[in-house]
Amino acid sequence: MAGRLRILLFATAREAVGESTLSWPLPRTGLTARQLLDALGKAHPKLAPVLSISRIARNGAYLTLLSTPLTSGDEIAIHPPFSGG
Amino acid sequence: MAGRLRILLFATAREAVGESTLSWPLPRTGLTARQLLDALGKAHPKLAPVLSISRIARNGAYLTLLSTPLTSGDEIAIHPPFSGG
Amino acid sequence: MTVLVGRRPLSLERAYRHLGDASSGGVVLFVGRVRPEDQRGRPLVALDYEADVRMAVGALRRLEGECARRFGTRKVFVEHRIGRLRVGTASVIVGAAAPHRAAAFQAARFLIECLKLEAPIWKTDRYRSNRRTVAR
Amino acid sequence: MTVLVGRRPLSLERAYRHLGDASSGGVVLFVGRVRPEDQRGRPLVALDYEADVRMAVGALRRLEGECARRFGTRKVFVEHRIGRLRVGTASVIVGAAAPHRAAAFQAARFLIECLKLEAPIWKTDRYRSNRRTVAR
Repeated sequence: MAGRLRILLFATAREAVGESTLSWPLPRTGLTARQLLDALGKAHPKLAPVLSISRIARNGAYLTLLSTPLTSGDEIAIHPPFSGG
Repeated sequence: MAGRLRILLFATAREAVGESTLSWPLPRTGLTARQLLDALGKAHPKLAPVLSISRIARNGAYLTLLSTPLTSGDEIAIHPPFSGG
Repeated sequence: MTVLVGRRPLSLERAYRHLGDASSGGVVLFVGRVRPEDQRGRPLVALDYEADVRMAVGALRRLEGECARRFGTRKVFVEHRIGRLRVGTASVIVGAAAPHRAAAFQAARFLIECLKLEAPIWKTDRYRSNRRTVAR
Repeated sequence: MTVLVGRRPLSLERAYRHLGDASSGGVVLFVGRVRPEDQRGRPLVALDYEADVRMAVGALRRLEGECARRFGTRKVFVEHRIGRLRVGTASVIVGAAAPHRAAAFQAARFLIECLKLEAPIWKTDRYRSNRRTVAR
């Protein structure tokens, strides 16, 4: 496994972290989406409440199962509730 | 009384008469809107069926009573069913 | 409120400018165009539009107050073109601006429906060779 | 079908051109503009719009087929602007062309409602001095 994930942060998620992208290490033991969100919330406490109401996309498609194992090079997008229009 | 009326003809009414305006004599004995329509239908037989489905306006306002007596100089508009848009 | 009935080509930008009002978050515009076929499916070349201009403008102006009362619109716009309009040409633009989009949609729909029912405007079908007036 | 998400100013004429199709008698366009107040009535200077552009375009493209199936639309158009938009500036235009006006109205309304629900686009309120992101 090992490698890195690219995290894209939008709107309130971006503001909570202060960055619009993060490069995140993928451990040898692998990581599920759920484990990634837990780790992100611990690293950025202001992000935790945003994550709890956000949709999570991997490589342009929403994840319905947070037990999905992630792969090196995956692009993970954090989408807080939309407010376009 | 006496004098003249100006008749404005639109759409199928205009086509039935072949003119978009008519100058119509107002007899000394006067004329109601109903009498005018009867006279118009007799003078222009193709117009009669159009008149039966048209709204009649005098000086920019629809007549609800065809018994209204007309006055010299009145402008009478014949409005077949609308088809704008 | 802007109501226009005349021969010049219609313009969406002009309609939009008349609806300008920063407090209105939603603007809905409807454009009616000359369709390529008549109601029986026969190919058309054009429609000739005519109006009793004074009475048409009067009828359309009355719709303004009605829209404000019913839908809370801030501005409405109606322009109907008359004369010979070839297939595909815009014959009418109506528009409404309101603080919220639901009202703008309802008002624009109301304007075009009422225009068709209440404005003394007529179209005559023009075919390659003959002619016929249609009431719709 | 045209779906655009980008920084250039919106244009009604461009939207209308994309909806050009002589067989469609009715075209409905909706323009959303930056309102002068936030949801609590406090005066705004601007809204900053951002999008996950790839996913937003994907979500909006899926609406095309849905509109054709539900409403029989011939063409639809969606353009959302991103970046800092001052009060009164158009942030979104959606449009639909259909043979008859009822379908065009329904489709345009459907497009803007679905855009708000399904497209990953966000606005952040900008006040004279501070800032806040609003989810609507």
